[in-house]
Amino acid sequence: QNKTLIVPTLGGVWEQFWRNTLAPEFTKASGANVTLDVGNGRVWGANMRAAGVANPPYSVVMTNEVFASSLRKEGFFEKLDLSKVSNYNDLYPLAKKTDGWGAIAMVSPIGLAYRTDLVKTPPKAWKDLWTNPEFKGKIGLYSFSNSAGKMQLMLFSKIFGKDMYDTEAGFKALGELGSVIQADFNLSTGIASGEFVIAPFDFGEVARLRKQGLPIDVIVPEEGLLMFDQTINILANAPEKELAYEYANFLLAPETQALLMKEFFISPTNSKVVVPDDLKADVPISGPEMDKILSWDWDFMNQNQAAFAETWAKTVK
Amino acid sequence: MTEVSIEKLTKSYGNARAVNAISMKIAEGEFISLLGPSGCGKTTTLKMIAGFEDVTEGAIRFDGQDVVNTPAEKRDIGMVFQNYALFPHMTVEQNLAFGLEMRKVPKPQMRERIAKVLDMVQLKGYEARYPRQLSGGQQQRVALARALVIEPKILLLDEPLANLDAKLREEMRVFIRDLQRRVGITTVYVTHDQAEAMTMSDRVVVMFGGRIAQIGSPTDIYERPENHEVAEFVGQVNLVEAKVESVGEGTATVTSPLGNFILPTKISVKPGNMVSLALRPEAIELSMATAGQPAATVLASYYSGALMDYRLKLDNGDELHAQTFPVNRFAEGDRVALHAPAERFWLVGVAQ
Amino acid sequence: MTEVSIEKLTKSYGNARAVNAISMKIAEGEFISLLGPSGCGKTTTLKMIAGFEDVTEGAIRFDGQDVVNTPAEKRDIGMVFQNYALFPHMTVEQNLAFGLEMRKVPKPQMRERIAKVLDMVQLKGYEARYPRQLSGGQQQRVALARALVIEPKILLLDEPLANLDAKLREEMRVFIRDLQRRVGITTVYVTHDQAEAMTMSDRVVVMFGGRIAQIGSPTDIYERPENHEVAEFVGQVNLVEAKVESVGEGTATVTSPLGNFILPTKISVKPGNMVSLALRPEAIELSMATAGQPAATVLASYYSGALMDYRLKLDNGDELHAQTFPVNRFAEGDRVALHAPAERFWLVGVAQ
Amino acid sequence: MSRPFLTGYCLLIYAFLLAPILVVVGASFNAGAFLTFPPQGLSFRWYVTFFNNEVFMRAIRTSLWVAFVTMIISGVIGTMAALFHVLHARRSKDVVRIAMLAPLLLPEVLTAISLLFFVYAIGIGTQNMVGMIIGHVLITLPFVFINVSASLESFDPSWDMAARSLGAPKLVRFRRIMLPMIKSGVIGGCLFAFIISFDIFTISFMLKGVGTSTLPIQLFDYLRTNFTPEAAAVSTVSIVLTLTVVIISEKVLGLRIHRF
Amino acid sequence: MSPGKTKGIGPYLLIAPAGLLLAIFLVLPYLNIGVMSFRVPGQGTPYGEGFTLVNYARFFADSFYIWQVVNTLWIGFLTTAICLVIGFPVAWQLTRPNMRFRGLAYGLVLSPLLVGIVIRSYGWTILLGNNGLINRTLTNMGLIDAPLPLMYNALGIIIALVHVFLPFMILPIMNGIQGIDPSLEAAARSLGASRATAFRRIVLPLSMPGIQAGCILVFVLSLSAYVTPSLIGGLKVKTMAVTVVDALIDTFQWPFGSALALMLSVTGAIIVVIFGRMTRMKWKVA
Ligand SMILES: Nc1ncnc2c1ncn2[C@@H]1O[C@H](COP(=O)(O)OP(=O)(O)OP(=O)(O)O)[C@@H](O)[C@H]1O
Ligand SMILES: Nc1ncnc2c1ncn2[C@@H]1O[C@H](COP(=O)(O)OP(=O)(O)OP(=O)(O)O)[C@@H](O)[C@H]1O
Ligand SMILES: [Mg+2]
Ligand SMILES: [Mg+2]
Repeated sequence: QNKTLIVPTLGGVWEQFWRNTLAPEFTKASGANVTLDVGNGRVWGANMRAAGVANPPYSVVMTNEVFASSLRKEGFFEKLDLSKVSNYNDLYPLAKKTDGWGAIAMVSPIGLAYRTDLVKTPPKAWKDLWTNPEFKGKIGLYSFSNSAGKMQLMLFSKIFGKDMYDTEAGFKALGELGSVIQADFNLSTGIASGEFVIAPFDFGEVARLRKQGLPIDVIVPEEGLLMFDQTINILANAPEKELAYEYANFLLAPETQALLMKEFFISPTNSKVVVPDDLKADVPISGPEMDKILSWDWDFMNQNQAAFAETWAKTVK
Repeated sequence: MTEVSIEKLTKSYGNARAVNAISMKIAEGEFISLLGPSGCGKTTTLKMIAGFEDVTEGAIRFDGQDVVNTPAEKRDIGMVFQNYALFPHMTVEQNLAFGLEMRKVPKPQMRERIAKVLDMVQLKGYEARYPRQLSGGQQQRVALARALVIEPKILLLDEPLANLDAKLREEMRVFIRDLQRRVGITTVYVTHDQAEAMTMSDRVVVMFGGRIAQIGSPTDIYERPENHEVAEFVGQVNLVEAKVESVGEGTATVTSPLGNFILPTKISVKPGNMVSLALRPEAIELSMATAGQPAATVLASYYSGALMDYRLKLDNGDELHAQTFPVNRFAEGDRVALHAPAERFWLVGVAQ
Repeated sequence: MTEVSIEKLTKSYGNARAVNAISMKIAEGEFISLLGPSGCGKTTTLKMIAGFEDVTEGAIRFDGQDVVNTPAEKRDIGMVFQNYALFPHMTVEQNLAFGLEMRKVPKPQMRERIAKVLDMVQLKGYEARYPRQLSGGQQQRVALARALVIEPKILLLDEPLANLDAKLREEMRVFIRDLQRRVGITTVYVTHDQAEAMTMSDRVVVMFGGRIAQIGSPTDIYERPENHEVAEFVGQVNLVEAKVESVGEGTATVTSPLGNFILPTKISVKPGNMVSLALRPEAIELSMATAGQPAATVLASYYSGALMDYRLKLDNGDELHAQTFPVNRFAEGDRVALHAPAERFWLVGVAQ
Repeated sequence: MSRPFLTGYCLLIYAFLLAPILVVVGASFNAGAFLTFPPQGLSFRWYVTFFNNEVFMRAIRTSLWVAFVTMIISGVIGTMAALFHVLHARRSKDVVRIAMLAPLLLPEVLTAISLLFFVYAIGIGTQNMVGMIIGHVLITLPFVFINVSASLESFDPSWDMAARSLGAPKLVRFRRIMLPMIKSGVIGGCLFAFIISFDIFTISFMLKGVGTSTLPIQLFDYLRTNFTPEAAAVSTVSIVLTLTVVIISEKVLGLRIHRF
Repeated sequence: MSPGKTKGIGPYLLIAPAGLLLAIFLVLPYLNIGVMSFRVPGQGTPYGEGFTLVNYARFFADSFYIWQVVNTLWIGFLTTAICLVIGFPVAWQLTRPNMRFRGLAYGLVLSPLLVGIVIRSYGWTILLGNNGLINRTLTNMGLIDAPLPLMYNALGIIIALVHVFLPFMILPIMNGIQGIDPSLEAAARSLGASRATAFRRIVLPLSMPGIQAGCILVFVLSLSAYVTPSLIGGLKVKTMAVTVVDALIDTFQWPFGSALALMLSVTGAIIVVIFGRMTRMKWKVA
C-alpha cells in the first residue's frame, strides 16, 4: 500500500499544473500518492491553528513568507534537516534567508507594470508614481491585506524615509499619492479594463497578460524589486515527514524549477537552472539579477501590522 | 341619481356564459332586486356594473354614458361584496372612514356620519375592533355600513343580509330603504330571499342560467309570473289539471276539480285542451268539508312556527299543498273543503 | 352516534365573554339548533365543540369522555364553516375526497359517495372546478357536501344555507335531515333563520349575549317562550295592556281590550296588577267589524308575497301588528274585528 | 400604477438586473484570449475549454452536491423553525427571529473561523465535507426561514381547521393543506438556499474537506491567475442551468399560488 | 393559530433542530469569539495573556470606527430602501394572475445570484468604471468631460448591492402579496380609491409580512457584505464588514476583530428588533 502525501497548493493554473505535471512526477520519483488541497496561506494557517501544533493536517506547506514567519513563531514548523534536502545548497542566498527554517522554492519578482497604449512616458522608478502627472488618479496598488501591500509600505518608507522602518514617511508618501485604486488580490481586471494604467505586477502575471494580448509592459524600478515568495516549510509534527522532505527536495530540484519557470515565469531559486533565451523576456530576473530583489523584515511587519493596517485605512484614499 | 341601462350584457368564462345577453333599464333612484337560483349570474352582473369584471360583450350606461371603460373608482358606486371584503388591517372605524376619506369629507363630519351608520347597524362600541374579532353577522353589517356611509349614486348590494337574523334583517331593510329613498340612490339588490325582494323592491328581475326570465313589480312577479319556472321560484305553486271548455277574447273557461273558472290567458288554447291551473298554497283556505264544495283529504300536516303546511289529496288523486295560519288545525285523514278566489288562479300551458 | 354534553362552557376574549357558562346535553342522534342574534356566541360555541377554540372554562364531553384536550381531528366531527374554508388549491372533487381519504375509504367507494353527495347538492358537473370559479352559493354547497360526505359522528353546521335561495334551501334541509336521521348523526345547527330552526330541529337553543335563554322543542319555544326576549326573537309579538282581575291556582284572570281571558301564569301577579298580554301577529284573524267584538282601525297594510301585514290601532291607542293571508284585503282606515283564540295568548310580566 | 407603466418600469428593472450579466455573457463568447468587453469577435472556444476542464467539472459536481444537501437540510429545518415562529411563538418571537438571523448578522469570516476551530475541537476536522455543509446550512437557514415565515403570515387558519374537522392528522395537514399554500415561500427559500450554497466562498474556503473544492473556490483561484473568458463561460453556463431549472419548476410546480 | 396545538412539547419539536444546530454550531463556537474579544491583543500571535476591555475601548475611542458604523448603517439603509422601492412593483407584477413568461421573469430576478461575486463585479467594472461603458459612451457623446464617479465610492457599492440583493426583497414580497384577496382591492376601488390609492392603502400594508421579511434580509446582508464593497468600492469606502475581515484574516488582530464583529452584529440585531416592532401587524395580534 502506497503512502499518501497531502500537498497544499494554490488554485487555478497552479492546481492544474500540479495535478497534471508535478504530482505525477513526484509520484514517479517517490512512489507515493498525492492529494492536492487547494487553498492559500490564510486557509492553511487557519486550519493548522484550529488543529493545533500537535496534530497538523499537513506535513508540508508552501506559502508566502509573511504567513510562514508567524506560523514558525507559533511552533508549527521545524528547522530543516538539511541532510534530507540535498538541493538546498544550490539555492541563491535570497532563498536561504530563513536561516534554515525553510527554503524559498519560488520567487515572482514584482516590478512596476503599465499600459503601453495608455501611458506616454514609461516609468523608470517607483518614485515616478508621485512625479508623473499622467498617473494621477490612475494608479493601482495592492491593499494592505496582501503581502505585497505590506511590502509597498516598507518600500515607500525606505524610498521616502530613512529606511524601511520609517513608516511615518511611507504613510506620508502614500497620503500624497492621491487617489489610488486598491485591490486585495486581482489587479489584472483593473489594468485590463483601463481603470488604472500603472500598478505593481509580478513578472509572471505580466507575461501571461501580454500573451493574452494586453498591451502591457513591466519595468525593473531603479529602487529595486518586490517579490512574491513561496517558502517551503516542514511541519514539526508532520504525519508524513519523510515524504514531506522528499517533496521539498523535489520542488527545489533544478528540473522542477525549470518546469515551474516555463509554466509560470517564476524566477528559479536554484542556481543550477539556466534561463533559456526564449524565456529571457518573460523571466528577466535570474542569476545575479536576483540581488535587485529587496528583502524585508517580516517580524517587524507582523508585530506592527495592526497599527499599520489602521493607519493605512485612514491614509490611503 | 343615476339611471343605469344595460344592453345585451354578456360575460363568458371560457365557453360557459355566466351572464348571457341581459338587458334592462334601471330608473334614477329605483330599487331593483336580482332574484334567481344560486349560480345564475347575479354576482357576475353586479360586478360588471361595478367595473370589477371585464365585460365580454354588451354595454353598460350610466345616464346614457357608456362606462364599460370607466374604472370602478370613477363610477361612484357603493358595493357590498358577497364575501364582505373587509380590510383586515383596518378597524371597523377605519373601514368605514376609507370611502369618506376618498371623498375628502372633513374629519368632524366624517366622524358624525360613521357614528350614525354604526348606530343604525347596531355596532356602536365596535369601532376599534378588527374584522377578525367580529362574528360573521357583525362583519356583514360592517360591510353594509361601509357601502352605505358614502351615500353613493349607485348602490350594489350582494346578499347583504344573508347572515343576519330575522329581526336584524327587518331593521336593516328599513334602514337601507330609508337611506336609499332619502338620498335617491339607484340600487341593485341581490338576494336569494324572495320575500326580501318582494317587500323592498320597486321592480324585481328574475334570472335563470344567466338570462332574464321576467322583470316586473313584485305583485307582477308573484301573481302574474310569465312562466312556470318563475312562478315556482318566487313561491310554492300547485298545479291542477283542468280542461278548456270554451275560449273567449283573451280568456278561457276551464273546468277543474276545484271548480269552473273564466281566466285570462296568454297562451293559445283551444277548447278541449288539457291545461294546468296554477295556484299558490296560501291562496287556499280550508274549512271542515261540507257537501257541494271541492274537497280533499289531509295527507299530512307540518307545523313551522307561524304557519301550518298541509299536504292534501284531491279526490281525483292530484296532490295539493296548502299553507294556512294555525287557527283551525286539521289532522291527518280529515276531510276539508277548499276555497280559493278565482283571481288567484292562472293558466300555465298544457300539462304534461 | 355520540352524546354531547356541555357544562358551564365559557369563552372569554380579554374581559368580554363571548360564551358565558352555557350547559346543555345533546342526545345521541339529536338535531339541535342554536338560534340567536348576531354576535351572541353561536359560532364560538360550535368552534369549542369542534376543538378550534380554547375553552376558557367548563367541560365538553362526548359520550361522557372529556374531550377538551382531544385535538379536533380526533373528534370525528364534520363542520361547515361560516366562511366555508374551502381548500383553494383543490378542485371540488378533491375537497370532498379529502375527508374520505383521511378515513381510508377505498377509491371506488369514494368516487361513488362523492358523486352521490354532489348530486344531492346539485353540483354535478362541477367536480373539476376550483372554489374560486364558483358562485357564493355554489361554494357554500361544496362546504356542506364536504362535511356531509364523511358522515361523521357529530355534525356542526354554521349557517350552512345562508346563501341559498328558498327552493334550494328547502331541498338541502330535507337532504341534511335525511342523512342525519339515516346515519344517526348528532347535529348542532347554527342558523339565524327561525323558521329553519323550527322545522328542522328536535330541540332549539336560544342564546342571547353568550347565555342560553331557553332550550326546548320548537313548539315550546314558539308558543311558550319563557320570556319576552325569546318570544320577540323567534317571531313577532304584540303586547297588549291587561289588568289582573283575580288569581287562581297557577292561572290569572285578566281583562284587556281584546277580551277577558283566564291564562296560565309563571310570574307572580296580584289582582289589580297591570300586565302585558303577548300575542303573535299571525294568531289574529281579521274580519269586517261588527258590533260587540274587539275592533281596530287599519293604519297601514303591506303586501309581502304570500302574506299581508297590517298595522292596526286599537281604540285605546295601542298598536297591533297582524299578519294574514291576502284572502280578504282591508284598506287603510277600514274598521276590522279581531279574533284570537285564548290559548295563543300568554302573560309576560308587568308592562312598563 | 397603470399596466403599461408598470410593465415598462419592470422591464427597466430587469434591464438593470441583466446589465452586468449580459456583459459577462457577452465576454464569454469572446474569440480573443482576454476577458474584455465588448468582445473581440465571437466564438465558443471558451465553452469547449471549459467543458474539457476536468477540474472545473469536478468542482461543479461537488458544488451541486453540496448545494443540494444544504438545500434539503436547510429547507426542512428552516421551514420547521418558521412554522414555530409564526404559529406558536408568542413572547419568544423576537428572540427566535434574531437567533435565526444570527448567521447573517455575524460576519461570515468569523463564523468560518470559529466553526473551523470548533470542528477540530470536536474531532470532525476537515477530513470530510461535514464541517463545510454545516457551515452552508448555517448560512442558508435564514433565507428559508424568512421566506417561509413571510408566506405563512398569510395562511388562513380556517383552512387548517377545515382539514382538522375532516380528520386530517398534523403531518397530513401540513403536506396537503399548508405546504401547497406556502409553497412559493418554501420554493423561494429553497432556491435561495441552493443558489447561495452554490455561491458561498469564505465558509467553503475555510472548511472544505481536504482535497476537495467547490466551484467558487476554483473560480476564485482561477481568476487570480487566468483572466480568460473561460470564467465568464462558467458563469454563463451556470446561469443557463439555473434559468432552465426555474422555468421548468414554474411549469411543473407553479410558482404562484392560486388562492383566490 | 388553532388551539390545542400550542400545548405540550409538540411545537418545540419544530424549533428544536434549528435551535440545536444554532446552539451547537454557532453559539458554542462563538463563545470562543466572545471570550476572544476580551483578550489582550497579541504580537505575532493571535492573542496575548489575560483579559482586557481595550478592544472595545479602542472602538469607542476612535471616531474613525464610529463613523464606519454610521457609514455602514447608512449604506445598509439606503440599499434596503432602494431595493424596496424598485423591488415592490416587480414583485407585484410577478404575482398578477395573467402574467406571461412568469418563469422567465422569476429566473431573471434570481439571475444576479447566479453569477459569482468576482465575475459580477467584473461586469460592473466594465459598466461603471471610470473607463467603463457608461462613462466612455457619455464622453464620446460629448456630454461629460471627466468620468462620472460611478464606482469606487458609496454610489457604486449601493448600485452593486441593490443589484445582488434585489431577489432577497422581491421573493418574500411576492409571497406576501399572494396572500391578499383581490376583492379587497376591488372593495377599495368601489369606495372611490384610485388604483394607486388602493395600492398604497390596501395592497401595500397587507404585504407587510413580505416587506418586513425582505427588508430585514437585505438590511442584514448589506451590513455584512464585504466582497462587493471591497471590489466595487476599491477599498475607498470603509464599511465595518471590510474592516472586520481585514482585522481578522489579514492582520491577525483577532481580539480587536472579534470585538468589532460583535459590535456590528449587536447593532444589526438591535435595528432588526426595532424594525420588527415598528412594522408589527397589529391586526394579526390578538
Ligand atoms: N377574536 C375576538 N376578539 C374579541 N371578540 C371576539 C372575537 N371573536 C369573536 N368575538 C366576539 O364574540 C362574540 C360572539 O361571536 P360569534 O362569532 O360566536 O357570534 P355568532 O353568534 O356566531 O354571530 P353571527 O351570527 O353574527 O355569526 C361576538 O360579539 C364577537 O364580536
Ligand atoms: N372564474 C370562473 N370560472 C368559471 N365559471 C365561473 C367563474 N366565476 C363564476 N363562474 C360561474 O358563473 C356562474 C355565475 O356566477 P355568479 O357568481 O354570478 O352566481 P350568483 O348568481 O351570484 O350565485 P350565488 O347566489 O350562488 O352567489 C356560476 O355558475 C359560476 O359557477
Ligand atoms: Mg353570488
Ligand atoms: Mg357566527
